[in-house]
Amino acid sequence: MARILSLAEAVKEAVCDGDTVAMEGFTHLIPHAAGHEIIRQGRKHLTLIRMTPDLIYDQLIGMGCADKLVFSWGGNPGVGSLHRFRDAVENGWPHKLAIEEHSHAAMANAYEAGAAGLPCAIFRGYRGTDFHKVNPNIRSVKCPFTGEELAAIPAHRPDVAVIHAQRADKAGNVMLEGVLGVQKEAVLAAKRSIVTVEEIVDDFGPRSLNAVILPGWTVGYVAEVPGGAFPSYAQGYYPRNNNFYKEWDAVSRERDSFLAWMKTNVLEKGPEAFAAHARKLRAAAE
Amino acid sequence: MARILSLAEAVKEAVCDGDTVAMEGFTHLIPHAAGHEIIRQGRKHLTLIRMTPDLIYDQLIGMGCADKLVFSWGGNPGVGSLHRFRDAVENGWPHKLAIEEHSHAAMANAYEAGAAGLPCAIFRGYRGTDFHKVNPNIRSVKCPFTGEELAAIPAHRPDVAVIHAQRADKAGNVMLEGVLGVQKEAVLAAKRSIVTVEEIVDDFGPRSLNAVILPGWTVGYVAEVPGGAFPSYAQGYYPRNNNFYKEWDAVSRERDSFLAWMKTNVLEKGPEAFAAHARKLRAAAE
Amino acid sequence: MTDYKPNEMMTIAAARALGNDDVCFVGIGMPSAAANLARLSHAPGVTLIYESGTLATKPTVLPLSIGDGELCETALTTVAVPEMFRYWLQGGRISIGFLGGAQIDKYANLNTTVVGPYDKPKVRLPGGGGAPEIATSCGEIFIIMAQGKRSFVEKLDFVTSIGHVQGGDSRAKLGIKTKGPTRLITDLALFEPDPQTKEMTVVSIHPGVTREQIQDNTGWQVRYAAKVAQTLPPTVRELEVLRDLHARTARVQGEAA
Amino acid sequence: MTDYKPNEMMTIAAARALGNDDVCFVGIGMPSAAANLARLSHAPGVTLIYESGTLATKPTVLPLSIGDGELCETALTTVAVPEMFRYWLQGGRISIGFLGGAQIDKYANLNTTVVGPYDKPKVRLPGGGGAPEIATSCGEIFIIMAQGKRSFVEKLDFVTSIGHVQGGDSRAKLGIKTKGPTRLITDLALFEPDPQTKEMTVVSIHPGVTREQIQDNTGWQVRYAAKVAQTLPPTVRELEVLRDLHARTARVQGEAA
Repeated sequence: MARILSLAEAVKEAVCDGDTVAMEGFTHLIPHAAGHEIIRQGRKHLTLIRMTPDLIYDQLIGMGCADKLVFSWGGNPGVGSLHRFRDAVENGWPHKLAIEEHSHAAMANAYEAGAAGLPCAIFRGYRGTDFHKVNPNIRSVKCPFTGEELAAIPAHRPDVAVIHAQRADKAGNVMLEGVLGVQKEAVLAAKRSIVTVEEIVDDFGPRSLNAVILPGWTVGYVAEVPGGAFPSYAQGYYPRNNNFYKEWDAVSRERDSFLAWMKTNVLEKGPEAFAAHARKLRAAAE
Repeated sequence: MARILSLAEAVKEAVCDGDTVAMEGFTHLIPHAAGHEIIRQGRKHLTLIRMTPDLIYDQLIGMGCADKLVFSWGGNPGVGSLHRFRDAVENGWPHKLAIEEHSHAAMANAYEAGAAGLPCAIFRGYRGTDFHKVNPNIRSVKCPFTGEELAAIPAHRPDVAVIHAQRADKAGNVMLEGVLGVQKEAVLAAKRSIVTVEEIVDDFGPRSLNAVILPGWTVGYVAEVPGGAFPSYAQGYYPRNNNFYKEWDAVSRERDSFLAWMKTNVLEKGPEAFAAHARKLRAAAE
Repeated sequence: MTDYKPNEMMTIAAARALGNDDVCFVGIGMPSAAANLARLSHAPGVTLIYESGTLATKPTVLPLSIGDGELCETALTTVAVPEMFRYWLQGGRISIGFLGGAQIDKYANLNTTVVGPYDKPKVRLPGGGGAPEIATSCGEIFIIMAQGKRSFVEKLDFVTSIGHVQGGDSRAKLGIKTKGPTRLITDLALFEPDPQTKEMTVVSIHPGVTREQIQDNTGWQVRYAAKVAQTLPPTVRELEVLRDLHARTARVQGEAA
Repeated sequence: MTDYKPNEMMTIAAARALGNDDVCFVGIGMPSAAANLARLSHAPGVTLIYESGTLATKPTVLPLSIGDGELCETALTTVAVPEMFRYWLQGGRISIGFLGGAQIDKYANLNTTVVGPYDKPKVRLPGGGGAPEIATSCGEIFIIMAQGKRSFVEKLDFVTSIGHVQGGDSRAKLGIKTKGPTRLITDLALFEPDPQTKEMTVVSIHPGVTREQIQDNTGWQVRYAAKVAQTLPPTVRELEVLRDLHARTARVQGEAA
């Protein structure tokens, strides 16, 4: 059953050094506040899984939290490179980063298989490409009816999944809407989970009969962190801060400017700092 | 792109003798009006796919439309036997019915694989049972990572899928809500499709961002048939007529009473007969 | 003592086995009555899932089918059927599954497929439905069945879903990690698997039932646990809640017609 | 003739290739501008899908990312990402996919993974994202890329997504039934695959561009079709709609900050 805790407590209980951690959110609802908390608590030797590593993992990688990255697209969407990710892969700074590289289709299928309790996923993918030459986790299976060779990949079964959602109720049921990404699958595939939410409500009230909900008994920890997806967005709450993404390019380009930014904005702050973004943006949208 | 036609025209264009037809609806939104139309148009030698054959296939089987049934549970829910299905399997009346028998999990996975364009589905199923002794379409695949044997079944790829939904708009987009069953998968897995709906609206209006919708370009034919799911139900329109299910037990028990009922209620009627059920029930619910 | 029917004893005994933290995959009929009785009495927090996709549903009346509108309207949410079988059942998120059948053997394997040969059946039954995977994916299985020589048989005509297979460690040897049938609740007694042989063994006899009656209604030599209890009779409260539920159901189903 | 930039010619040439009945998988940047230009001009019925799960979306401004709120709010509906890749892309429901890359070869294979050796990259690029399966699952592929010797190369450092593989029937021999890249739209010209060799071949040259310019910006010996057309320059209307779209986008993105 879901426990409602502070973000600091939830990270303390759920995330251990050496864990495999999937922080998901496909452009929308990226759990940035939780990422900062993991950095502040100094977790090390993490294997990070994420389709689009994005700013959130650029920060974790640059701060030395990760030993390995499992991913499918490592860029700053619409802007360019993830400089900390590149610095780690190209120059081994702050230390060597192992990578396991997939396509989006493979990653999505691997989460789906994890949620479905299967050891692997099969799909029609990777044909003719070089991926299998650099990733031994890309294998194949022969369809026992048609003989067709299908790509096979192991299911994602992270130790911890971390997501951000719009709302939870007091029983720890979590409701998401809009761009859904692979968040539901990531939580169901993981052994433990942390869900940060914009707000905890008494009752979800009227909603679609098929609303996307993670029942409380499938969720580990719920923490209320308004604005916790900033600079990504929470549909119905605040828009994506596209300028932040553009500015990150300059901030992250050099090691010094990156470290200075992280000190001021992460190490010396707490999750409550995100509330300002939520408030500010919500007001602006009105 | 979806074409909006009368049910009679849609069945005439989409369903041919010898076709493999999947008429889906899991308790909810069962396309009974379309079933009657197929019977009236005298289609023969059909292979019928459906998780829960139910009254709709009891009628098609009893009227001699089907050569083969692919299914996972053939009963009258909460009531008992499907007498026409049993008469066909046990006594070959009106003629011999070939059966291919699965579990619900297998059928659901087979539709999912069909919608996903895969030749087969893998899942953890059938372990220790006798199904594979009577169904050569149950095979296995070895996980290339763990060595685990998983059940494999061919994807469903029907010639035609037939479903009933609450609403379509004028562009042929189809919206479903409530108990969703495998209808979306059945339509996406099929080469052609017919969707009967309670009503065709100008615009769906405000709805969940993640409303379950089949876009018009994935749908073949749309026909407005109010009450077309009777005696099953359409969430938001009319409830299930449980008494009809109970009474079907007596109607269908003997060949004569069955044929008499079909003559009066199907052969001598048209799809418009269903509107009465919709109206009556909608009024009763108010 | 209040007067009650054997079916009521059976339903109530099954309901008692459910707790607040259970996530229960419910079938139609007796399991549905038992699960909702538990929810409406001692286990208000029990989570009920029907294979139509309704998660955490709280019907006020018993559904006739597994996907009645009532189940959907009172659910936390409703998912599509492929998701139900993949994420929820196969994903290992259900602690207890209820099953029943036309035939059961002493290792609690079940047949709901055919009586007689498969190709020339004496009775063609509905088939497996969700059972083959419910039997192996749920944490444990409760079986509810009225006893009789035609249903409690030495050998099944078809294995639709497995219990303890051939006993001992034969289930685990198939690579299955779930417990399988931990309780068999009948109109006469409660059975549990023997820890070693896994044969279903009487651990409690319902009030007024004799061992002779049990044997007369079982197609194999019935075994008894070292200590056999007497089942507590239904309490006034249990009967009241169960009968209210049935009365409410009859009223609503009459009205809807 | 109206004044325009090579990038505008490229975007407009790509937009012209889309029709009302197309279902188009759109990436961010030039493809997004081209697809929305088509929708706002000659092909109002074109269906746009972004890999974030937004089906039939009609953004009024160009999104910076593939999953901006604007895409979701104006979509017919939004599905989860696993469904997007399984039912929609792999399911064969997309007629046209747009791709680009850091490197392309003469058979329109693409590299968006690394420049230099994989284990010791000179430049670590973002990686494949949706491309490996877009390239094989969409009915056909349009590639948009500005030309240059560092991007139009003889040999890719990594094959992230395939075009016509090694030409001839080598793509079909992999069991792939889709057409692959049918158009390569650059800032200088339009290429189409030669029917036999499948080498990308110039079929149309943009106004004011010379063959010498094309060769100077291509790392292989460029081939030309028997008949090479001159690309129609952007019309006033095309430029107006495209520039309006960019201006609206800049305004909204400025405001949101």
